[in-house]
Amino acid sequence: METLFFILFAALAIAGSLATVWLRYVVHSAFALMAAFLGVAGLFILLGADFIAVSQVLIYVGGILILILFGIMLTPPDKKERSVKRVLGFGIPVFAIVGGLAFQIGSVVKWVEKPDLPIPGPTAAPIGRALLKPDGYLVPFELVSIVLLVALIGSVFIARRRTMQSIGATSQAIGGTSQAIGGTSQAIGRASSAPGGKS
Amino acid sequence: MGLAGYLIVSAVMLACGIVCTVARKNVIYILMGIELILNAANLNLVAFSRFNGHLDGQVFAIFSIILAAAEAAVALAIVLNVFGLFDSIRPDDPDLLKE
Amino acid sequence: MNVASNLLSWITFFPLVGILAIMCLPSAQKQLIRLVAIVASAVPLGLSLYMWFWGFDGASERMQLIERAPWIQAGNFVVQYFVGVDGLSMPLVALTCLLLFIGVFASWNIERGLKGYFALLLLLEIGINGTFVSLDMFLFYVFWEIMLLPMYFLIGIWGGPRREYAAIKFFLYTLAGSVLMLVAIVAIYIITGRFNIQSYLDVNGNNVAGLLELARTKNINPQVLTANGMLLGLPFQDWIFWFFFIAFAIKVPVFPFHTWLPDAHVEAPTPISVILAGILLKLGGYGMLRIGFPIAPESFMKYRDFLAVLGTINIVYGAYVAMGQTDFKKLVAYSSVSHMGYVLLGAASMTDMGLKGATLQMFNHGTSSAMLFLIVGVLYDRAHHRDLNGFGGLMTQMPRYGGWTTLGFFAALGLPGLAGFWSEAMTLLGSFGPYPTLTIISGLGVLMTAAFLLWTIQRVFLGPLNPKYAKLPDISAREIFCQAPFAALCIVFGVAPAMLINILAPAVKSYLAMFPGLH
Amino acid sequence: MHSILSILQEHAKTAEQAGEAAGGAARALASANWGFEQKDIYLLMAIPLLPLAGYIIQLFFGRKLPRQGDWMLISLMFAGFGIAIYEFAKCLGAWSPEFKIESRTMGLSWNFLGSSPGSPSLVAGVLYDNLSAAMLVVVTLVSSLVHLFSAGYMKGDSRYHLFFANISLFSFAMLGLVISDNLIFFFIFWELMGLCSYLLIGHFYYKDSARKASLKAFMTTRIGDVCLLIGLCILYQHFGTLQFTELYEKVKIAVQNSPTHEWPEWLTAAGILVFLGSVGKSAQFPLHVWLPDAMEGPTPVSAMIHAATMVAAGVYLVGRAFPILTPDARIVVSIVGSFTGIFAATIGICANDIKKVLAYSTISQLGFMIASIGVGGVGAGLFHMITHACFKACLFLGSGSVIHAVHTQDMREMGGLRRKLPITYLTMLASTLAIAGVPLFAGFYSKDAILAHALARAMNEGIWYYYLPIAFLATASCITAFYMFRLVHMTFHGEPRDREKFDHAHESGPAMAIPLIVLGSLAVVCGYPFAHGIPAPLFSEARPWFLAIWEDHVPFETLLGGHFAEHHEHYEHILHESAHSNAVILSLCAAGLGISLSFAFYYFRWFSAEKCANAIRPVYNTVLNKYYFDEFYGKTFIAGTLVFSKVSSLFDKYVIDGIVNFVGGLMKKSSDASASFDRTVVDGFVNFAGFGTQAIASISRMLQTGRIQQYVAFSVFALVVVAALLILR
Repeated sequence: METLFFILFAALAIAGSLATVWLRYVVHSAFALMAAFLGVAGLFILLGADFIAVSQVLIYVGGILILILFGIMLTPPDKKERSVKRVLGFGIPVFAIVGGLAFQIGSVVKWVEKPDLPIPGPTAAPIGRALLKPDGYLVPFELVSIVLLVALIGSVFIARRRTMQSIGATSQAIGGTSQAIGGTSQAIGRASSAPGGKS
Repeated sequence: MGLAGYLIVSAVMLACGIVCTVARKNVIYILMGIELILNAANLNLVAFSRFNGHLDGQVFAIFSIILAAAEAAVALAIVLNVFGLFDSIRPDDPDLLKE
Repeated sequence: MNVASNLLSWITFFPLVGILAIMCLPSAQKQLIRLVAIVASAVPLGLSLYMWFWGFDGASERMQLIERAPWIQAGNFVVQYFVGVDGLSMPLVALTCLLLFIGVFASWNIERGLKGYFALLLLLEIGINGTFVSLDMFLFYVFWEIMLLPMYFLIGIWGGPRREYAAIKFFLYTLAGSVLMLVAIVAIYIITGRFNIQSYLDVNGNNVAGLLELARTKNINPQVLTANGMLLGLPFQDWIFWFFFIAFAIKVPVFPFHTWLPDAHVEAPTPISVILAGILLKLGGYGMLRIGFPIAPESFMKYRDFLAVLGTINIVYGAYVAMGQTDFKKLVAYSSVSHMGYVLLGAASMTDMGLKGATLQMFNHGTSSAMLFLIVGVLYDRAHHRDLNGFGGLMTQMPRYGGWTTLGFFAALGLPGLAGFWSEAMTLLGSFGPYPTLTIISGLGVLMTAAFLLWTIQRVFLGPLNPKYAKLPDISAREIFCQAPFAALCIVFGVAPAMLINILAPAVKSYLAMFPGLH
Repeated sequence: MHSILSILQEHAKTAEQAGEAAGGAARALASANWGFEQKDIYLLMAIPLLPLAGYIIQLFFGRKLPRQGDWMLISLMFAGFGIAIYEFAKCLGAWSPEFKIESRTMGLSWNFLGSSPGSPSLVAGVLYDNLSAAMLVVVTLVSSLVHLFSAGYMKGDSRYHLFFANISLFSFAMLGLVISDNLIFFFIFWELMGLCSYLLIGHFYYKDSARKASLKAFMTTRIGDVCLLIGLCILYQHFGTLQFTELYEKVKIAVQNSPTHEWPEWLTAAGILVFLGSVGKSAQFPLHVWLPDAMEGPTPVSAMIHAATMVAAGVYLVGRAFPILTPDARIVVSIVGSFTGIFAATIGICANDIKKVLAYSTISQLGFMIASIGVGGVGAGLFHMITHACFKACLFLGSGSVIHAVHTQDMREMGGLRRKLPITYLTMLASTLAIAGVPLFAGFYSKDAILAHALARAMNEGIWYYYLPIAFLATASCITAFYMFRLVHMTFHGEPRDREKFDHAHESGPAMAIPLIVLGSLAVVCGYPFAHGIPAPLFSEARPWFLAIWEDHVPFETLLGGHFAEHHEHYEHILHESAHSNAVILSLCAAGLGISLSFAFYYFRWFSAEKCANAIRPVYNTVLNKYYFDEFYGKTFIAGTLVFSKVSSLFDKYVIDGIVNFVGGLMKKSSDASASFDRTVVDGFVNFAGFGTQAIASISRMLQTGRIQQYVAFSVFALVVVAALLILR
């Protein structure tokens, strides 16, 4: 039963990924990406990581993907962008290298099965504890939250609609400052040449 | 199912992500490729976590997801801004710094 | 931080607050910037007055209000944040605070680059006060250099037509001196392994000073320093002495290193001239008395005759050159040269009276020269030139200004009842013993000082009114406000010099005790 | 006089009672303090401090006070006069030649240089002895009268309040000088007086002549001041004190301790330097040039300078410093003084400006006083100073009254004014008789005493240069009588030479008349209390009071041994036996000759002054131009100073600053040289390295396409390679 689900989800993820790369239209690719995400979420469930799986669905599918869709909607479609030659030209070597590496790894590394793996249970509580324990991941967690906040503010600031004039003014101000600095250094330069000139 | 299966899925997704990032000419494809790469990594982390009996991998995965979200938001903002300035979403068109 | 226990640090570094505040203000808010500058200079003034009247024990010979903390520690290389004042430096710190406070008021007319101007002015205050209070030679050097930079910009940016020449001359001259000083400091460090200016704060309470003593306390073989330790034919101590002496002589300024002074004064804006003459010149004399002479007592005793000659040349030559000037400000600048000669003469005399006269002169010249430069500034603001022969009869048009000028000039020429008299008379009385001939020659300087100052009054103020200046407004209330504190100090210390001398006396006494070969 | 008498008697009585009651110890104490208490010291200090307070108030509020504050200053001065009289009476009550009050011994002193142990200090105090007692009375009297006179004379002046302020400061300085007990405070007030003379002579500052005169006065006296300061340095160096009484003691000890009882040479130098201070202030030759020019000031100021303050201070200094003057220094003093006496008198003959005549007469009379002190007649010299203060103040105020009336100072435009200005005429006539040395007038007694001393000294020593003073002084007193009567004749007698001015002349108000009358009467009587004979019943002592002050005070010379002491006794003998009677004859002859000559020339006009002048035209011109001293000083010292200052400023500008700029230029040159080395050699290497880098870069540049995706591909490739290396190692 579990193997069946694994094959199902793995296929979904792999197919979605391949489709994302291959499809001509961005919108199609986005939906293929959704399929890949969902497949990965399924794999997470199979791995007993229920919390991650739910996060995957919520954030990737519900958040990032929607963002990407907005991005697609706000930009014009570009039908001539995909060149099969490029995709295949890059794709085949990459797949070859990755595959070769994977094969090598598989042949080199000896995988040892851990004898007493715990039975997967609900993980939300342990993860939460791990994140908020002072000797656990508290500091990275807080840092990440700050990063998120900064990213939020930053993206809002960057995406804000600006006119060319305001940008021009800013650059002028910067130029003025540098001019002032230049003036000062010029003055110093003149001053330092003065005594020689006098004598 | 053992660890190897998950790793293979992850490797395929990684390869797809790389190809998507490198071969497509639309900035949004690049973003999607990066998301794929990140997802592949997440899958790896969670799989190793499962077969190691530790939760650490999952916690890492969570951080990675959060950062992915942040990255996506900022990147899209940049994309929109670049589009507004250069009227193009091809990554090669903004080339002012090249001069 | 407790203000009373860290009084000197507060006095020294409070202007930093003002600098930061001014930096944050938009440059269009001119009144606000001025206000901040006033506050930032008024607080150290208030603190220094507190120090003068309550925080400082005038009867003690020791360093007071000491703060000591390690600053730079790298193996054996230890620099301390080590500050303190005694009777020698405390009045000068207070004078600095007063001069800077008045300097801010005197800068009211400055409109260009206000922000930078006041920030530099306050930075200057930090540098000067830091130099006066530091007891660690390295710290002293750092503050000395801090002081140099704002002065350069203040002259070079806000000065007169030849400001760049004057500023660079000032800068290079002083820098040349401070390079010598740095060499000497490093040499001392290498020998003794310490930077303390004076070691009379030793744990044992021993009154020791001088290179030899410093070396002995560190158990370093003083062979390096005595006759065997020759360098290019001169004992090592002499080298230290001369390096320090030239560094400080440039600042005083001692003939023949004085030519930067007239140029700097003429080009500097009025408040900067006031500060330059009022306090910067004192740093030279202070440095000699604090570091230069006691660090190398044997060399000093060997060369002091020569120093006395230089002091006399300063007095007489300065007065003669001043008489030959036609630029009002240059005349006052050369009068400073002449007056600072008393400091050197008194210091070289090594008598109690002479040293008191010299230290008193440092303070009194600070007030009287400040008055003179403010007076010149008032006239220059109105007439826009300083040619002494171009005026005449201004007393009719500006009677109050004439009155203030008369007071200032008489204070400068050492009229009894005004402070300058005591310092000059004490210097002459004290130096007559060791150097009778030089003292008599200096008497000629006294005469010439009176001559050129009164001749100036005669040319500018008396006689028939020059019709060109029939509409000049009289001195304003703000300008009187700037003059008044100095005039008051001149009169107070002229009538009751003991107020100041009682503070100086213990410092002079412990200074004399540092010279083993004396008497 | 009556009041003084009664106070005197009262004091004598109380002193007696106290002495009897308390016994010997109390008597000793009383004799040490002469019945003076701390209260008296404060009163004495109040005398100078009152005008100072007035000055300060006047300076700040003068303009706003009613009548511009003149009443306040006048009344303060009169109050000071009252105190001076009171203390003088007390001093008379305790009269003794050794009378001396020192505030230090009464626990009243002010340490001016701080009191740190082991370092020299400077203690200020009050010294009140016979000399200062008399001086205080005279100075306060003349000052108050000048103040009063000014209220009339200066009316309507634009700087009326400032004039009064400065004249009060002037009085303050002089009074402070009189009571100060050490040389440094003496010097302070001395200098302050220089300042006041500067301010007052330059009162009409808008006049070119006034500003020059004030500068001249200050600078000329300042030369003397610097000499005095150096003299102080010498005294301080050797004695470690500047207290008068201590100095006297230490001089005595120094001379006694020296092996041959000789006076040390440095003391001679110090004495001459101190005397040079007097030469400046008292306008003695060769620093006399400022005093005639000082007439540019308002007339009351002239009266002040000539009678009460500046010039008197010089004489007072020589008197105070007399015990430290060595015999050699005294010779210098007497010869300079007597030469000044005759020298200035000759100029007085030719001057036509009424105030200039009086100015030269002052210089001449000051010469008398100083010469008198020089020959040892300290009391006589100071006596003459007091009588001179009275009649010279009267003469100046009188001349002010004349000038006020006719608005000119040239005597050739006056004449016959006696009818128009009777009070002025009478008072000035009395003063002239006094200055000429006519018997029964004040000047006679003092001048007679001076001549007696000079004669006695000459007869005693017998060396030729001791005869110079008496010769000079006798001639000078003759000339004085001549030119003073010339002044009276030209101004008041004869027919008016300028009818218009004569018609406008009229006597001025009481503010100006009262001082004239007071001073005129004093010119008659102020010699009596001090002189022989006439008012003897007033003082029970047989000897004249004033002459006794110093002659009894100085006798420490008798303690010295050596030749001086013998001579001193001999001197006293000669003085009392023969010199006095000879001197009376001499001075009578001199005065009679001078007066008759002036009558002959200017009243009866038997001879023509113009013809005489023409006969000796070159000499006359020389004298008329004051022996060309101003021109001489102008061409030598002043021009020399100016040239030297110009030269030194050029030296400073071109040589010293030139060296600085040359060094700066040299630095610039060397830096240019090193810069070119830098460009070619050092930079060559750098450029070579740079070129190589550039070459490599231009190849590798081809990789830099600027395409993000290419970069990503590269990085992935690199990643893969690294991973492969790590894993498959």
